[in-house]
Amino acid sequence: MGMNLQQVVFGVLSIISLITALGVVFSKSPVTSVLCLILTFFTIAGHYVMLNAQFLAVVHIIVYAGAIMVLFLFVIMLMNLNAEGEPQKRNWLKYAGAISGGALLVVLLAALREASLPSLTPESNNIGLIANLGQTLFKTYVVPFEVSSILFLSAMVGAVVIGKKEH
Amino acid sequence: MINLVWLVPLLPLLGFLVNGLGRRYLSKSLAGIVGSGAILAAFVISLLMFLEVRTPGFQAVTVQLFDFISAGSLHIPFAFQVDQLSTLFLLIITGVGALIHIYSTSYMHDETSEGFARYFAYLNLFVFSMLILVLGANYVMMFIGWEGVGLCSYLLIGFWYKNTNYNNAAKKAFIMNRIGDLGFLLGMFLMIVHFGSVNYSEVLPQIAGVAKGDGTLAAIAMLFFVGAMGKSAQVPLYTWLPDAMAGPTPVSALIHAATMVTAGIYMIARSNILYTLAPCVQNVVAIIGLVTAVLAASIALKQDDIKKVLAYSTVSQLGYMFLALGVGAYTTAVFHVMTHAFFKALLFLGSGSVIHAMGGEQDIRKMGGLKKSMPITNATFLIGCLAISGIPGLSGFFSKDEILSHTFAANKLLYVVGLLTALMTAFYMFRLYYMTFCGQFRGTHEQEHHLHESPGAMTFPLFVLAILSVIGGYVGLPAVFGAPNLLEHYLHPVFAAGAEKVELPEVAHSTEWLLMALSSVLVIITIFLARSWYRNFTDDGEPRTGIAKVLENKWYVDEIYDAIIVKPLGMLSRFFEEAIERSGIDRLVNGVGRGVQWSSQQVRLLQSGQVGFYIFAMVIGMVVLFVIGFLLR
Amino acid sequence: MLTVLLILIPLVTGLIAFGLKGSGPKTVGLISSLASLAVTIAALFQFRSAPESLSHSCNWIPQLGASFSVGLDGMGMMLSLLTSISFVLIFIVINKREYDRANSFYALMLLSQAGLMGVFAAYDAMLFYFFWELALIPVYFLCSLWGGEKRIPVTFKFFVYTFAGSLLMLIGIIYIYLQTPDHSFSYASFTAAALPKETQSCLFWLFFVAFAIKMPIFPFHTWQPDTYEQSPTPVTMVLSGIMVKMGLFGVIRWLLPVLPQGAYVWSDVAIVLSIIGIVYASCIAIVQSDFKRLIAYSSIAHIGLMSAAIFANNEQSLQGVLVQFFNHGINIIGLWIIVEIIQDRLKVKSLNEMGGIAAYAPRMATFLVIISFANIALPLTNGFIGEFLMFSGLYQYNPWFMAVAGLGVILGAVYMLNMVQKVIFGQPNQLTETTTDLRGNELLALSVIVAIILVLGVYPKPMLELVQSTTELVNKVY
Amino acid sequence: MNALISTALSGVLMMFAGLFVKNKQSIKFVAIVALLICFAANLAELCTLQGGSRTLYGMITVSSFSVLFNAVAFGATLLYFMLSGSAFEKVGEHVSDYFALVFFILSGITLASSFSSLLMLFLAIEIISIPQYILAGSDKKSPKSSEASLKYFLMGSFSTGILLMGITLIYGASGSFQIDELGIGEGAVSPLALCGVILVAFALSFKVSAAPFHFWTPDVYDGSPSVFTSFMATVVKAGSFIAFIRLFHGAFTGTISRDWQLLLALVTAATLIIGNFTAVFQQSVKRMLAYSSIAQAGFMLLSVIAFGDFAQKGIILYAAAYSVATIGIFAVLIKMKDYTFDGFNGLAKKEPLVAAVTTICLLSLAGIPLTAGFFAKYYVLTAAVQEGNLFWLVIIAVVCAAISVYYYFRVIMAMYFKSGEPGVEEMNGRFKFLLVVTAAIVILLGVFPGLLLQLV
Amino acid sequence: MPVQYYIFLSIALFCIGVMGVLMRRNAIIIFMCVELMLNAVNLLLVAFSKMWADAGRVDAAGAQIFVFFIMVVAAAEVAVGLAIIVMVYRNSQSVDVNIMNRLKN
Repeated sequence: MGMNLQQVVFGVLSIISLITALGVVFSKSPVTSVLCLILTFFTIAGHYVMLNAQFLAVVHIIVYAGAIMVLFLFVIMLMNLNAEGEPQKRNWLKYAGAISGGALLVVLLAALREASLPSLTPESNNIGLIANLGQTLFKTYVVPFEVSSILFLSAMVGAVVIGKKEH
Repeated sequence: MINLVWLVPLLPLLGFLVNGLGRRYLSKSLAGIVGSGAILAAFVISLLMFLEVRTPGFQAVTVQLFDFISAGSLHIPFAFQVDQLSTLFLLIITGVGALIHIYSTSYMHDETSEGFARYFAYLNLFVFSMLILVLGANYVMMFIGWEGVGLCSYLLIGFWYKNTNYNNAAKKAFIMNRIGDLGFLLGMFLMIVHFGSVNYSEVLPQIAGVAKGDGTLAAIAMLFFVGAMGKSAQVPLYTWLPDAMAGPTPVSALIHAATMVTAGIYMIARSNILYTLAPCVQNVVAIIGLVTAVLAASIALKQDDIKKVLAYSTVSQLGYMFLALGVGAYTTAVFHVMTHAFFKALLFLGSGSVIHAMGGEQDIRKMGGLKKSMPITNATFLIGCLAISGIPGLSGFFSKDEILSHTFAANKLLYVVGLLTALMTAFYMFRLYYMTFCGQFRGTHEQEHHLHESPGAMTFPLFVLAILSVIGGYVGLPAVFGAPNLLEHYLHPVFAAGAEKVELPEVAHSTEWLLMALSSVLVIITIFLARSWYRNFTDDGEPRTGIAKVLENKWYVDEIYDAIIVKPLGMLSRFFEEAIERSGIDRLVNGVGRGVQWSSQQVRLLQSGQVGFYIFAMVIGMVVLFVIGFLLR
Repeated sequence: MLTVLLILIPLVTGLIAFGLKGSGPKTVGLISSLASLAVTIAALFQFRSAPESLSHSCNWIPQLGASFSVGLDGMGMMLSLLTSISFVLIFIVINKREYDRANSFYALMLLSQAGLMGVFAAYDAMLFYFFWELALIPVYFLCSLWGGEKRIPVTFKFFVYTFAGSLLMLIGIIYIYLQTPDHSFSYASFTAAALPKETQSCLFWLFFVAFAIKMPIFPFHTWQPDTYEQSPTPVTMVLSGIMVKMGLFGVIRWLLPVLPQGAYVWSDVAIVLSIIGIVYASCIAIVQSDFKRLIAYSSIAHIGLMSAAIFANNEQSLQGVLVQFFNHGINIIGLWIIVEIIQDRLKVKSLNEMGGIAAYAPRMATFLVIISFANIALPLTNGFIGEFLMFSGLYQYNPWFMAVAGLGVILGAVYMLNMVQKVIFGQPNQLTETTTDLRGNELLALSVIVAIILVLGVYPKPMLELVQSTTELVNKVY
Repeated sequence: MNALISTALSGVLMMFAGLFVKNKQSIKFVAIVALLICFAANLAELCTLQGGSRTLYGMITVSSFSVLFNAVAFGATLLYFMLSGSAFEKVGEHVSDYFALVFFILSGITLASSFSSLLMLFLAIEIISIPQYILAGSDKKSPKSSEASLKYFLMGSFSTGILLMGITLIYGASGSFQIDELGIGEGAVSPLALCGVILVAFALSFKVSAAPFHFWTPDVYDGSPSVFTSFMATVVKAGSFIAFIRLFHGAFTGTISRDWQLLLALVTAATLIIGNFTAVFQQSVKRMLAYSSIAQAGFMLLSVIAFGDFAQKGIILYAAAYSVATIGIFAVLIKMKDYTFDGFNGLAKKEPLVAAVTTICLLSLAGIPLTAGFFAKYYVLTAAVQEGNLFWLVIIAVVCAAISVYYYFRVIMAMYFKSGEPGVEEMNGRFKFLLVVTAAIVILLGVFPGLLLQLV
Repeated sequence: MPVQYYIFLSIALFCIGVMGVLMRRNAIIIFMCVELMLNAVNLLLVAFSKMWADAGRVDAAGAQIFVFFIMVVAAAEVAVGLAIIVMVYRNSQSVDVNIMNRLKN
């Protein structure tokens, strides 16, 4: 029974995240799904902390839980979709989906089973610290940083084109 | 003179061109003069050449005009060979030909001037091809003439092209000849493969070097003989000749009695050495010849169409000639060709004159008693009959008896059958004669007072031919008469090579006398038999029964051929057309197209428009490919 | 240089003709075809004096090693002669005809001529393939635009058929190209690429199918009768007179020298197919009642004999084939001209509705008889020489093959004489009584053809000498 | 990277042009000028490179190959602007924004042709995709358009997820994102790497619409405004291909190549068969072109599978030939009232020139000699034959090429051999002239492909 | 602690996301499931970065940067995606992906 604290925490977090993830898929009401997803994100943030990606953990909470999911909630509220509004899929397609998803899981696991990789050491490192990341981002990764601006510009334009009313 | 040999075929060719191209512009008389003149001139030249050739010790001369085919090792010159054999045939062809041309000028007088010119054009073209056939210095040249005469007989049989039956007869003639020609071709190719040439001067000596009974020789000989069967109307390829009587009567006289049909005999005589060295084939030739002779003679017994009777008698006589060739008596065969040319041409022309007088009627049951109204025709026709029946002293007698005696020497059984045939010949010829010329007239009334003797242009050839039929025999007197056999002596160089290989069995003079006497007596008896039966024949009109019926219907050979060849071919063709072509290959090909369309219709249903399904398909695809990628590594 | 001209003249004039109106295209067509003929004759003389001066080569796609190299050997010379003569004759015959959108018609005709000339002159595999397709496209449009009522599906079938075949050939070309040491398409390096026997026998089929479809050989022939029946007669002349030669030409120029062992391995199969084709097509021709279909099937039979002789591949057979290229072309075009005339007069295709024309159009009847007999290879007509040599060669290859193929001689006589009888002989009916005899232009064209038939029939030597070189070459490579 | 910068700036420029330039024609004019500048800048880079390559922070590596591809893409886009630029107005009022989006896509394509890090690949794919989602849905009046947009978006983001998973696994195996430092092909193949490669292959197959990831294509191409379909189906698809070939020929070589080659061969076969077969039965020319784009993708995939010089040249030639021809056809299609085949009946009588050009483009797509399409097909087939063990695939490809004739020629038959009164907008002389230019390009590349290839 | 745990976990999350995409027909939920897939990827990336960092690679931070970019792009995608979804909702009062089949065959 050589389960150290780390593994215990990992186990707990994983179980929660899996359950909540399943909740996202199976819950009838969209709102519940959103809430489940938020929970999942929190557990994932916990994993980040364990993998000493502290900065990412923070950003993750802010961006996803803070921004994205709120957006989702807004939209769902706006369309006031609730459990009844959510139409039921024809069953066979549901099962087919479940089965094929499971099949994918099995196949991937089978494929990755005997991947031999170095294991993670308990002691922490400092790559996840903001200073270090900043260095890397603005030194090595400045080009993608700049390029992503194009992405945002196009997203912006897109939002305008799509959102603005025609008259 | 010999080097002018090219003039001989050239003149008829010119006649053909003039008449053919100018057929709209030439008057009848002019066309006739051009046509006959060309042949006459050719005859004169041939005669002059003959005088040179007959000089003893004359060696065959080859006159090369130009290179016809030269492909790789194969060289085929366009060349003429002048020797005893070809010159003799020249004389027959141009001589008889000239007479028949003259005869035609008046016989065909009812034609339109265009048709008249066309007729003479064809006739000249025929003579041209025939001359090429006999003059050619190699087998390809012979083949050129061979097919050329086939073409002309096609054109002349179908001369009255509006009549479909005539066209069918013409077609039948050409196609049956083609069957034979294929054999001829195969023989030639075999010859090319083995001897590398088709020139007489090169091939025949080589053949002479081969051992007797060699397989290749036998094959070549057999294939050539197939060709001869077609051209000379031997069993089984003889049925076209009687039908060929659809053509104008002079054509029948020239092409289907005197000249073209003897091409087969010429060919075998020309390559006699080949047959001498292939005895098995020789036997085949003899047997086929005899069978043909008997069969045709038997059919002739019960024919009522004057020309049909003559046609079958021609077939039968040709059979005789092949019999002679079969037993190795080449000279005799050629001799019989000559005499036969005379009296058969005479008979045909006589029948032509009769038909002319009867206004196109050919059924002898509707004739009779023509003796009074057309004495010349009657006399000449009688001479012809006597000659063909082999009454002593006339040409037919000598040639036929020579054949019989040679046959006797070769094989007694064959002799008996041959003799039987001779008697049949005598019988049907005189049946014909008596039904036509004796008794009282059985035709319609207007025919009766329309009856008249034919004009001079028609009777003159009859005269000439009658004389020839009488005296023609004396050039080939059998040895028993002690007189020298001019013909044999003349032709000796041609057959020398073969003769020294094999000794022709001779019969003792005493036996020969005996045979002659026997046959003559029997013939005369038969003639009297025929006379007593048919002198005053009355048509009781009741249909024939039993064997007579079979004979009247020519042993139903045409029907049999129709059943076993023509019909199956048609069925096969229709089977190809419908079963294989349309519903087989074509449907398969179109089926591919339809298959594509169908599968397209199915595949496009995948595009259901539902994102759920699309992603589902993607995931399934991923799983499958993963499995393939990992498990099948 | 003359060779390039031969391709350029029709190409340029064709493009010009697109733009013209009224009788312009007609004149351009005639002039251009006459010009091509003149150039061909000039080339003929140059060929006798200095053959190599006819070949011409320059860079085309250096990256690929494809070069624009053209030339004329004996075979090419003769085929281009055939092409130019045929086009002159065709344009003479249709001179009185009025086609709607005449400019496109004549332009496409000329373009197809350019393509054909290119095929016959190409000495570079890529160039050959190029012209191969280029000749096809205009013909496709010609058939589909001016053809009979079922033209669209039929010609499309024809197009897809040949296109599929040529794609297979393309694969073959690519493969050999990759095998050549210097990665080049030139005839030289193709013939030099000595591939292993197994490879050759596989590649053989890629090429053979393409060529067999074009010829066509049984069982790849089903496009042909429909197409001949549906397409306008002038185009049919091009198709049957010249285009079918592309396949045979391809075999002699590209298949035998490049894949000698492959051809050797499969020659029996190819010959058997061809011979089946002869008998099969002849039989079907006997029961055809449609004038055009009958001639179409007869053409299949003749082509079958030629391909059989090619694969027999000895001196005589090849020489016979090469001579027959020309003669068959001339004869069949002559037949089509007659068909064109009769259709122009009577507007019917069924033989059963004809008959007795000889009485009203004696000249035409005479020509028909002569050409028909040339077509069944009567001696002293041009047809004879080729067939004699081919049969003789085939006999040397295998007597039994020849014997079976020889049935074609008999069956050929059967269906040709049937046709002649049904068309011109017999009793005329009220339709055929209206037939009028030949007009000036038709008379001219037919006289030229008959003249060629007889002259070459009696004195074929020049032809034989012309193609001697090719025969020897092929045999040497073989 | 001139190309990248200039296109990005032109995009920004177009955004502002929307504010200041009100006349739509002049917006188009501005766009054309901007694109010309990009083109020039790109060529200038080609001259400075002299066959070498230039790397930026290990993220972007510009080689003459990528610059040449950019040139092709820009050229095609230029043609597209000139032929169909005016049709932007019909879609909606944000003309300048549409142009801007197109420019952003172009910059994404330049990235795709020159990335040297998986991160850049990811960004490039996203920059190419996101504007497309928007363009697909730009016609807000038509529900089909927005439906297409949503479908495209959902499936696109799904495939993005797959792409990212693949990249992650590759990283796990190699510990780097630099395509020249991956080294996953050396020695034994780790399952992690193989998994990743396969997932990436799937994601990219989705982008180039290869079966079984092609389902979005017909719907999206059919639903989107034709003018944008034309762009998506040509330049964009070529861009995805260049990313594909760059990644797989640059990074996934060595022992691992055998594994993905087999899978991609299967994918290719499926794509060829499904694309060609399904196209046969379509009734709308637009949809037929969508399927034909799938079929053509199958041919381009041949050059992805096969390594070597022919494959590299082939993809460029194919991109050029295919894009030009398709853009030409779409330019005509946009002018048609009725998109069904019958809508083309009798076009040859009414507009002979237009019909002729369309015919040439169709022949090029069918791969008939004398048109660019022939040499494009020739190159990819040669590459495949050279590969040796793919002969079965080559045969399938050939059969499919024969089938493709069927549906391309249906248009030709409709135009020439059927009679009818086609509803077609009037076309001014400039348009027709440009069409002729298109045809000229097709023929020119068809006779002298060397003109383009000598630059590689 | 072996990194396989993390691999299995994130693969599981990933596949749950896939399942969701397959099983739900509400566009928004589907989109959320896609986000779940992305997060699974992020998690795995971070795990790998730790792994390589422990293995002593200096550039292991790159992975975390990559995660950062993924988040960024995800944000942009969400902006566009939700806009599209809203537009569709405006057009056809529904976000059910299965009643959207005006485009088929």
